[in-house]
Amino acid sequence: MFYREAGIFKTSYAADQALFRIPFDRIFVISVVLFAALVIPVIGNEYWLGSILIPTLIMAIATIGLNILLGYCGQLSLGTGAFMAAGAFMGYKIATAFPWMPIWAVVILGGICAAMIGVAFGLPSLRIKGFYLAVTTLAAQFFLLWLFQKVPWFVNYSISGVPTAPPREMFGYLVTGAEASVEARYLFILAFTVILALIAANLVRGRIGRTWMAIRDMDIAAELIGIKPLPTKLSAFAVSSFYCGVAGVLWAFCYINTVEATAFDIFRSFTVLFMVIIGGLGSILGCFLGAFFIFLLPIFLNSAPGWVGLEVPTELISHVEFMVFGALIVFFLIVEPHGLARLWAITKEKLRLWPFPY
Amino acid sequence: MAAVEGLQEDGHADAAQAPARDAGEIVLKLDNIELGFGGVKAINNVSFEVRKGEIRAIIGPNGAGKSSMLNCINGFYKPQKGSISFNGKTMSAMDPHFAASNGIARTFQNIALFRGMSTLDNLMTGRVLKMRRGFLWQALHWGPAQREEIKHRAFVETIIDFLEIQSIRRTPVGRLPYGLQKRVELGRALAMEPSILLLDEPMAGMNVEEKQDMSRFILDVNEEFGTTIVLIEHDMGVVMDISDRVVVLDYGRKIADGTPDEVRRNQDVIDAYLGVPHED
Amino acid sequence: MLEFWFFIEVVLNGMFAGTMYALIALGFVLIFKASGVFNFAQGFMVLFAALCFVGFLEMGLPMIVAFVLAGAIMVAWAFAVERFVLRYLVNQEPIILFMATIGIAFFLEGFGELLWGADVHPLDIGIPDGAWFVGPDGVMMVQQFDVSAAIIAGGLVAVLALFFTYTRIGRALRAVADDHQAALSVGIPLNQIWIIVWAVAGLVALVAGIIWGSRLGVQFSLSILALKALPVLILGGFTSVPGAIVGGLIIGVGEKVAEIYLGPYIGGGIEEWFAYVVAMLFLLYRPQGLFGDKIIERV
Amino acid sequence: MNFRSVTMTVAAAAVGLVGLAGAAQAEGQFIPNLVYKTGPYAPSGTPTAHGFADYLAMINHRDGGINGVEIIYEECETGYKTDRGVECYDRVKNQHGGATVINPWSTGITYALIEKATADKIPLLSMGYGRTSAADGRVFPYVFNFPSTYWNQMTAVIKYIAEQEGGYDKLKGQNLGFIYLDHPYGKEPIPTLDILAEKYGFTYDKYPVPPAAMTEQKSIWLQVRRSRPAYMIMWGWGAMNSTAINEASNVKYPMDKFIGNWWSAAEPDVIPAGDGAVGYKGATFNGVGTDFKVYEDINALYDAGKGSWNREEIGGVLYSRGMAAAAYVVEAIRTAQGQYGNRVITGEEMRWGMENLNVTAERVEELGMTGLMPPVAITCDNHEGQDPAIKIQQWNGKAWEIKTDWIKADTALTRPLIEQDADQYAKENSITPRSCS
Repeated sequence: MFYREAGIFKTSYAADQALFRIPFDRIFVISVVLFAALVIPVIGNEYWLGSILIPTLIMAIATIGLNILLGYCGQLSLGTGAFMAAGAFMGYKIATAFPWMPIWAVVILGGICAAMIGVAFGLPSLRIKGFYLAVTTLAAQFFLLWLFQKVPWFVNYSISGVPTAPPREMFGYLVTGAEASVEARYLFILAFTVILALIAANLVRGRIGRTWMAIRDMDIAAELIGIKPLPTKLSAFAVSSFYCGVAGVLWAFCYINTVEATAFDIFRSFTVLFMVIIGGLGSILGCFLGAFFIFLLPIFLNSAPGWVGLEVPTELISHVEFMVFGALIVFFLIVEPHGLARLWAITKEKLRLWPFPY
Repeated sequence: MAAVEGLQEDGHADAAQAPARDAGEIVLKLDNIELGFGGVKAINNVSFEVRKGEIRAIIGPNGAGKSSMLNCINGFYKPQKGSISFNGKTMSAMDPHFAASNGIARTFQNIALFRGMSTLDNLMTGRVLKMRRGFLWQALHWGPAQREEIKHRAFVETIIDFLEIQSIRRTPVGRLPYGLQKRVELGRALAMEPSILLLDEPMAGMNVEEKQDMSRFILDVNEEFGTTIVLIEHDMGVVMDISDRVVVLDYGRKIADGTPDEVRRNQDVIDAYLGVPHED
Repeated sequence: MLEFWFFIEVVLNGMFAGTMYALIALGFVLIFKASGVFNFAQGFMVLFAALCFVGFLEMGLPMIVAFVLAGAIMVAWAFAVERFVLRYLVNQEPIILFMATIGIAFFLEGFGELLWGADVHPLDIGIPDGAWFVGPDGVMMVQQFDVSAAIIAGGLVAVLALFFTYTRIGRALRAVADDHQAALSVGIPLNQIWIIVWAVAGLVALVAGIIWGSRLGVQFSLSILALKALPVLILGGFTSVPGAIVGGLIIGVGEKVAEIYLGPYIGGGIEEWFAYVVAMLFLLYRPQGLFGDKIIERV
Repeated sequence: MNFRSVTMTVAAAAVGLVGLAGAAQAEGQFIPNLVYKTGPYAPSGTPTAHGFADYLAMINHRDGGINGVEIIYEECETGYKTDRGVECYDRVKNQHGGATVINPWSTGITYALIEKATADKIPLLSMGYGRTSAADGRVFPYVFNFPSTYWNQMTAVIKYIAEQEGGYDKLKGQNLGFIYLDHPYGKEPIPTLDILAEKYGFTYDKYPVPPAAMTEQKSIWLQVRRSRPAYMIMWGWGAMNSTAINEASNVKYPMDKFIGNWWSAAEPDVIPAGDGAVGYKGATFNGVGTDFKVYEDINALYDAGKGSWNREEIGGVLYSRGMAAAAYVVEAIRTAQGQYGNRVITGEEMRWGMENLNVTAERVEELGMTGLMPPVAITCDNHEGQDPAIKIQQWNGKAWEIKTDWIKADTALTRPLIEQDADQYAKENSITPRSCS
């Protein structure tokens, strides 16, 4: 009824290969982005923008990163947190060493540094697969965090080891640091999120995305088609780590305001992994759904008892939160390995037929 | 061409015309190939050559080393001894990337499609080596990258038409029935515009109609695109019908090589298939 | 000379730590061998089992009763995992199963703390914790606790080896490990096998948890410590019981020696990542592990 | 797959969250608390949170609030994680008409909140933790860290060691050991220790304990066994403490030479080590036990069934410290009410209250907390208090015994360092220090 694809004909391959093949989808996505950019900063309060949307969007970027590696290229990494940390620390070094540099360049350079580190730790993927690879990414997780904490150069010899993110402007508005208004930070992050999501969507539907998926689905056949496994896997590691690195810079500069290794510990890696699984392996949309779901669930669990007038101790909620996360992971893997993104697709199928049952 | 006419007239006629094909130049030559895994010799001192434009069959009982032979040709296995000459270049072992970029494509005994991708994407993946646009263009998916994408899409659509798989264009191949998967896999190999196509049991597990379809596609490919075909097949009727020359392997050794008629009359071949008992 | 005795002490300490890693790795190997599942939750099972045990003790139950009850809970847990998780994931890719066990791990962590609280629970099961002093003038200290723990761990390994070799179930387990379908075809019920290995792994976790817990108190960090079993498995190979033991010893000794002789030069705390980096470098050289077979890829 | 139920849940979540955002009205003095009752730091975080909660509940129960203004108390679980702490801060700061004061209970979270809280005009009370140089009120108007800081605590610990050895000159040539959580908290006192080592001619070895593996300290204690430092000083937290004490007793390190800071010497730290912990010493600035007059009121609270914890667990070191923090907060609110009237105090007014806080010994006696919390006097430029001092307590296997009188910190040494660090911070962040004269 509302959502239909019948009667839409493509007259060129270009139209048929468009990102959103159905006009309804295209209009929907564009209006969501416009809504997020124009309406939300006006109607959202500080808590919503600063504590929910900003971290969720940043985590969505990291989730896209891991999804490229795991969902598209089939390489499991438990080192997401470390690559985020690499972005954050290198971004901090760059921002303080070159104070004149525009902040968007700092973010991108931080991502590039993370990408290079990611490539280095992706090298074993040539010979190692599956959970063997997962263990080597654990090496990245533990080693990199140790390095950033241990070498004072990374924090400019700050006594506490927890330097504050330097305040930087863009178009005359502060976008990093505590003084920056929450709207400015939100829009800055939103811009990155939209552009990076678009790039990711473009990459995965083109040649590079196909080589990643070929390696994921059948690496041997891919090799015999002429896809070189090492450069392909490394490119996935590079792009993935780039996204994680950008997310790390934004996390440190625009969200928690300090550059701190413990914010990127192994649980961060798991959180991102959960976002990928629940959102949907191999889906860019799923990254956003997963990030929102995982981020909002604890807040929901914390607030829900209050609405019905229950007084529940905080620790109990935390324990329940762990259990719910664990159960949801198993649930999604069993029932719908393609996660929320697949549920969304099913919704669209239903919408197409609504209100008729068949 | 000749093969098609031969098939139409009479199943054995192409064999008679085979000598005419021998005139084609040698495009691929394997000399004294030896391949072993641990103590087991999978291929023992085998030599044969493939001529341009012919349909070359490799047959033999299970475990004879046929698939290993194909794996050597496109570089997945490295032979311990011997040499491979291809496109005028002689080397001790083929490199998979070199093979693919010089026009050797193949299908697999157990279907090796990219199961999570659609038919269209599987075929487009076959075009990967022919796509040139770099990372940044890809990220933008605009201008030259988009034009390139469309150009290759147009080519892939001709293969889709050729193989009559238009209706499953956007279906993930994991959901397709076996026969169609085999067809998509052939399509993926064709998308590489191969000069030599290696087919590993393309008709295994098919019913008669499917086999007829597949034979027709193979002969059409050979005829329309002039593609040289190296084929492994167990169905002797099909092999004898469509191939120009046949190599017979047994226990890793070559026991016969020649036209279907010659091979059919070869005593060793008869022994291998009927006389000498083994675990097969 | 003093340095030499100290070195021996370091190595011994590493070996004792290694036996503990091996004990946890053993649980991984059991499950991996029989079901091909890489059970990330093994460390959390250690924590959970120990929490149950210490929880029952704190209720005032005698030790043997607490042990039996905790063991029963681990068996029940095995049933639950099979009934609610594994049953639905038959024939899935290993990586999916692996991620499912991460989910199980989180569930178990929340569940354990929900039942028993997040405090450090002191545990004393009467293992002697004195020390022997050996060498000239007693320069070298050997802790009785470590020796006892190593003996218990060794005993457990021996019992498991006998179990695998001489019992009907053990042989069935080995059959399943070799080939699922073949085992099914000769009438070995796969579901039961899964329950059995998860239960056995749960009991191994209980023993490991009790030993570790009586050293440091039963606490949350046990589960994180158990991650160290992963590099141990990489070194030893996922399917090899002796591999798990040798791998555990190598990692245990290696990280202690590295921390003490290399740590001071690069800032200390290298134990945190040493095992993983060793595993990574080792994988580059020998992807199949110390005791694994060479992998031949086929198409 | 029951698709409908999933949609319903998501919809319910969305509706609920919208409701949450709107639920911010002033109906009392809102005092949020960032706590951690889960994870590896829970053993330390739980008692502290209960002490804090119980004291505030007691004020409501006994007096009906502070001068008639009822206290609204709410907890937010951080798990000792900085990002969760920031999220908690943003969540609570505007609830119930705005937070009065924030207690982060974590040095990492404190660091992350300094600029935010200053911008939001909400004072931070990092009682005995957090950024040491925040003691300089000229640069950090909204951050308070009385009754003492890590740097001063370290000078006092060294002073105690010197007293034990018979004078500072006996420190010369000695080798000490410093075991610390490799985290902003644990690294905080290192610069001071460096200066002290140089000044008094002793050396010390650093033993960092990685937070991800804090219970893996075997090799550290092997090294200690080899180098046999004259004293071991510990800056530990959570599960690290009990492990360290356990391992120290395993390697037969003399426990009376092992001194923890005030976050490393509580009951959950020593009890797991059993008899091995006897003799272990720790710094403290608050008393222990339930023998204080204020416990009459706390007991009344529990009698009324309004206590937040198990009654038998109250009275420990960290529970008492939680109470002390709450008592300072309440006194600061009273101070602010004295200036602005007996009504709900805003964050900005609370800042004034804290800056003019003067809890005299007489006032402490009135509160029934003599010995439980030290008197404190805050000024505009000194947010740490005038005479930071510690006591040394020792574990006798059953309870902590206070072994010393107040040991005064060497503020002559630390104050210039504090000002130097604060000035550098001001320069980096282009802040003009306000004038306090």
